[in-house]
Amino acid sequence: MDPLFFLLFAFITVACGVNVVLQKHPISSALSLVAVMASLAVLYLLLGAEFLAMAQMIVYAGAIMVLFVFVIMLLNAGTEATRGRSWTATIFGIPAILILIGALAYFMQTGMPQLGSVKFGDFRGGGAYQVGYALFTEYLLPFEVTSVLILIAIVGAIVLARKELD
Amino acid sequence: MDPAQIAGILKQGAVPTSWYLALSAVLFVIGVAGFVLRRNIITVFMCIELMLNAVNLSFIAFAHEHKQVSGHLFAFFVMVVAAAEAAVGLAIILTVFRNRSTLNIDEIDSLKN
Amino acid sequence: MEFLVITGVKLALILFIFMTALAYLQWVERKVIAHVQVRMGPSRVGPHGLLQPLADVIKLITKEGVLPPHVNKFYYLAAPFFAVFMALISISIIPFGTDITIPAMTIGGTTFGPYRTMMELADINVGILLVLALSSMGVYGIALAGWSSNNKYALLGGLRSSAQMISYELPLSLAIAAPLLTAGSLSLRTIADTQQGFYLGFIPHWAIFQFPAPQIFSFIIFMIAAFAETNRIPFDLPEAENELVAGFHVEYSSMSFAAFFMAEYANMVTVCSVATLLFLGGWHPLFPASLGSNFIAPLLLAGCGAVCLYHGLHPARPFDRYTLPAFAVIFFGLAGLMAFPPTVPILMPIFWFLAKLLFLLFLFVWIRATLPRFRYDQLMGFAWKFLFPVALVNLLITGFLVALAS
Amino acid sequence: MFKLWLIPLLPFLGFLINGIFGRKLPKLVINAVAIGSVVASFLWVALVVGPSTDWGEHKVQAHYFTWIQSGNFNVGWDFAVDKLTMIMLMIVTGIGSLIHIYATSYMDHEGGYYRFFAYLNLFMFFMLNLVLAANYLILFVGWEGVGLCSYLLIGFYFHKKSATNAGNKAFIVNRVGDFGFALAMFLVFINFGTLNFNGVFAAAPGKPVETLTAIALLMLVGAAGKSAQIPLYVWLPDAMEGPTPVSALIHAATMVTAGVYMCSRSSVIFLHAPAAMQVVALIGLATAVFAATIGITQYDIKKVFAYSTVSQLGYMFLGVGVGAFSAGIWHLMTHAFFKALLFLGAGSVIHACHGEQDMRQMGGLRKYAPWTCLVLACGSLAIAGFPGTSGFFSKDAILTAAYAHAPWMFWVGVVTAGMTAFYVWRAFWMTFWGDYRGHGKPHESSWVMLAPLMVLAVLSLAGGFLFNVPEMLKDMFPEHGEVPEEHMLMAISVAAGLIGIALSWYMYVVNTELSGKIANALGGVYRLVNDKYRVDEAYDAAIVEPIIHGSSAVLWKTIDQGVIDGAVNGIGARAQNVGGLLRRIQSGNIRSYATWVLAGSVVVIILMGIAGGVR
Repeated sequence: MDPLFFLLFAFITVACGVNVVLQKHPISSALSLVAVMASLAVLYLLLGAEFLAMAQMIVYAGAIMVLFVFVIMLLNAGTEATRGRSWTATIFGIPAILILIGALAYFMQTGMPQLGSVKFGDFRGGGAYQVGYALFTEYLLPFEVTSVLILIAIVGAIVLARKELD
Repeated sequence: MDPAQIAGILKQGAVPTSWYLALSAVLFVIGVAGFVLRRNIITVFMCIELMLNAVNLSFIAFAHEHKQVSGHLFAFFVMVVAAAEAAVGLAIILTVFRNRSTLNIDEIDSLKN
Repeated sequence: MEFLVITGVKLALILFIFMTALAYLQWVERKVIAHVQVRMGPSRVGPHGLLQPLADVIKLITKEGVLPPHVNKFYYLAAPFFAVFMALISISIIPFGTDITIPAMTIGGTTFGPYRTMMELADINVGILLVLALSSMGVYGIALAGWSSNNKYALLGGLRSSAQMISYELPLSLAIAAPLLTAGSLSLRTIADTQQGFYLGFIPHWAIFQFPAPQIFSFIIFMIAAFAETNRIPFDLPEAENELVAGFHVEYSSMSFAAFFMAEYANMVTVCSVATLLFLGGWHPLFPASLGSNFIAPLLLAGCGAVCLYHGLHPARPFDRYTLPAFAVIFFGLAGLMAFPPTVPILMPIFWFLAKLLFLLFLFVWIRATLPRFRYDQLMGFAWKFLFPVALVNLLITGFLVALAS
Repeated sequence: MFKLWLIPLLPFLGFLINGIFGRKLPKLVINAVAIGSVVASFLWVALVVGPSTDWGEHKVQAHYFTWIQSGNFNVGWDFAVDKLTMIMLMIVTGIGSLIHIYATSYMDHEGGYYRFFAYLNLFMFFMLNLVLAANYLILFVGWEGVGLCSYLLIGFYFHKKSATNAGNKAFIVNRVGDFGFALAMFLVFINFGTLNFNGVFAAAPGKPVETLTAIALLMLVGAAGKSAQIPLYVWLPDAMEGPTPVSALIHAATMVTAGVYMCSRSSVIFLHAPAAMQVVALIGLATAVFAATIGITQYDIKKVFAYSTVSQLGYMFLGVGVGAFSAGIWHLMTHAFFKALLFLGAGSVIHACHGEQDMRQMGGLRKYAPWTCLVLACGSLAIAGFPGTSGFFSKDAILTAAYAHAPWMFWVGVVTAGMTAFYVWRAFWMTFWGDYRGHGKPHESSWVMLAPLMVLAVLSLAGGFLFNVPEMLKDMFPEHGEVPEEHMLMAISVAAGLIGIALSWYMYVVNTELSGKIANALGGVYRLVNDKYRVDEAYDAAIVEPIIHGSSAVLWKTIDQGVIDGAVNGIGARAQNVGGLLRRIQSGNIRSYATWVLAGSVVVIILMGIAGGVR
């Protein structure tokens, strides 16, 4: 069962990921991205990361992407202009991407075989209890720092998005 | 990887970790491609999220590989940072759109020279 | 294989009961509101209007599905189904009773069972998070419907709804987090099971009464936020008909329109079930069986039967002479089933669960019949300036008390 | 064990409360917090720490936490209490309490009331830290902290230019001394490997004399800065710009004696460096004489007492320098009593005369402020060494020790004692006798101000009997030789004091014309002394001006503008050239930037792969 699930959701992930890039309308990209995230959440479940899977759904799909969709609707962004002015990106970008793919493929081919394999249920350390325990003991400081980061982000977002400083 | 090997994996019912990593790499490259090639600033921003997700996947795959919860926490922090980034980034996009009424990043080039 | 078959059977049963219940919820709502407003409510189709939902369904199916020319077709068509899909999927993780054992039986020489199964489709150990995740995904349906309709009222409704649902999700989550601290688990079944038992022999161990931190404020916050999450009055601004015509579903008709209604009622059922499980002890009775809680159900049903029988014998309307005795028979049959010892352990939890669920649903309808609508700025201000801080303080106090008690 | 941390912490809490919330608090609360915290720590010292220890053998030591750990450099936040510390604690908290009480009345009508008490409490915190420290670095923290508070409080009337200037002067002059002290600490660490008093003093006898002499001299530089000795005394007279309670607490009773305390604390090092001891004695003696001569000519009542403070500090250094550490500490204590009394009394006088500080505008105040007159008479008797007063005993102990060390030092000391008696009583007569020459009608101060004065008056008179410091400290410092003709010496010094008093009575009460005639007769010499030997001007000409001109000519015009700016501009110009080329990359287009980032990452990935970094 595991490989079938993996292949199914990996296929959905990649297809929707490609769709994110290919779609002309931002809202289609956004919804494809939601699909990517949802199927990634399933993959997280297969990897034993229950808490992260749910956090992925709640935070990414449920909050961040809603924000994206919200902004797209608010700006009523249409399909994008096809012509741009950056030839650098086109001339150097595509070859660079191809090289990146090649390099990654090569290094994976040479570096990965000694890794183990994933069977659903092997790893039970990703539940809310374990993540929470690690979060509030070993990683307490980073956790608190992120809360400050979020506070800063909230303040920044409000200041930026205000209509006028009157 | 030859077909016999793949058949063996299907029969055994366990997915190699490297498959997850490969998926992560593929997603990452898709994100990079979108970032470089797309012109709509919101789409570009979404491609960044895609890259972050790809990285999260490899974090979690490695967490499984090493049977440690630390990888999950890294992914968790990435999510938090992504949330903060999305909030500020979208606010910036809103401001830019209000001032220049365009979302095409090729037209937003005041920093030139 | 066995697992698949049992799950399939459960799926079919739950889906059938749930969809029927959704349709009849509409009837209940109309009846209750009518009686609050001293009217009769639906009474033409079938006895006491009981066939009204069927008639509604037929009407909606047979109506023409209008596809306006200016809409974004794909999303316009996909949105209602997305909404209803997200709403229905949550029910799969709601447990509504203890686990049951179906005794082994032999049919045609083959022995089946015994089977032991949970009274829910899936017991996952982060169930409550999944409910939250799915409810947050529900925003997309409404937002997309509003946007793709390409109509300013619809767009405003969609935007309002997404803003409202995101805002109220925070107090909702915080209110959920507080009882989780006392329960110490994210699985809905475990949470309900931690509320088993009684203080002093008669005060139930439900979260709203539980030592060390009674969750009564969490419950109130949860219910308020749940009203907003389901876009019900007094928070039904996304569809406020006298300012936005009908909000996000102004362009919809026929089945797509019905889908939004189904989603709304399904969401109601979901949040009421979650409230029941988190705060009201799930399927655990109000007072212990030693005090006779097992007799409540048969007595209640038998009482209903007796009333039906009495009115059947003294009919107010001609056809009551036939319909009411028929109902009386049904009620007596159910009462008998509830009192029949072998079925008691299976049915009693379901009865208590349904009793609480129906009470909460009645609360929804009651409030709809009673309260006016908020203004939009008041609604957002209420969420951020009042509900959110209160929920935070409540969570803090709960955590403090739990830490003190442990 | 004794919760030593409580002693400095209480004033610090007072500082926090008054400093943060003081603006909003009513005066009553500020008073309660400021006085309460100091009195509480006094009571803790006097009632808990003091009596409950067997002071014979060991000392109380407490380690709270490791402050700095770097290599083999380990500094803990350590406190220790022995007899010396105990005496200092009693002086600091006791006098501090009295002055706090006095200040509530004295500062009643001043702006920044809460600020004043916050600073004062902060000062108490640092001073107690200094005294309690069990290693040089913690001592240094207190040392710098009291310097900071001194600066803040001298410049308390920050709207007055002269006050802020005086604050700056005190701060900068002290930096010179602190530099010396810091160097001494470096040397201590290099040679001893630790800064803990225990470790250093245990190892000191085995170290070469040259090293110890260098350390002791550098410490002396620090002590001279803090305790206003030649050549760094110039800040103390100017420090009188601060409110009078500050002058009494910081610039007479406690902070300025920190140098004496530090030298006594380091007595082991000094005793093994005889040359340094000699220098200490000489500097002390020179300061004593020098400051006394200036004191004679001053007319500002606080300046008179300021120079007297410098002079008396010189005495203490003389005591330390001739090896009579306990006598120095004794004089430190009695000086704290009578000089605090004199300053507070002067404050009372100034209060009585509506802020007038010039003695020529005073006179005849004994009729208007009899209690102030009485207590100031007690203080003046004590400082003049009148037999039986506290000053008599301590001064006599120092002079006796000086005689044992070198007789000529004794004679110079006696002359100074006579001068001291003369100028203090001169001030007394000018203020309280004759007719009132000022404006307005003087008035007696409130009882809140007078009560601490009376306590101090009693201490000044009887302090010598009450606290026999050399007896208390006799096993801490080595004995010095007995002097046979001790009674003779005592008589001489008493006679010098009495002659000084009598002379001043004659010149300022009986024949008031005489002083003017003498001044005229001395002419240039008098003017020189009246101008404080023009030391400030000399420092200006010798140090300040050359530094300013030198820096502007060499550092600014040549090095900064020529070399540094030239280099920077040259680099800038080259960078501009290169940047002109690279500018083309910066197209302002996000996608092209992204492409560069991508290209860079690809290169890095490939390099890492080649280097085997994937694994």
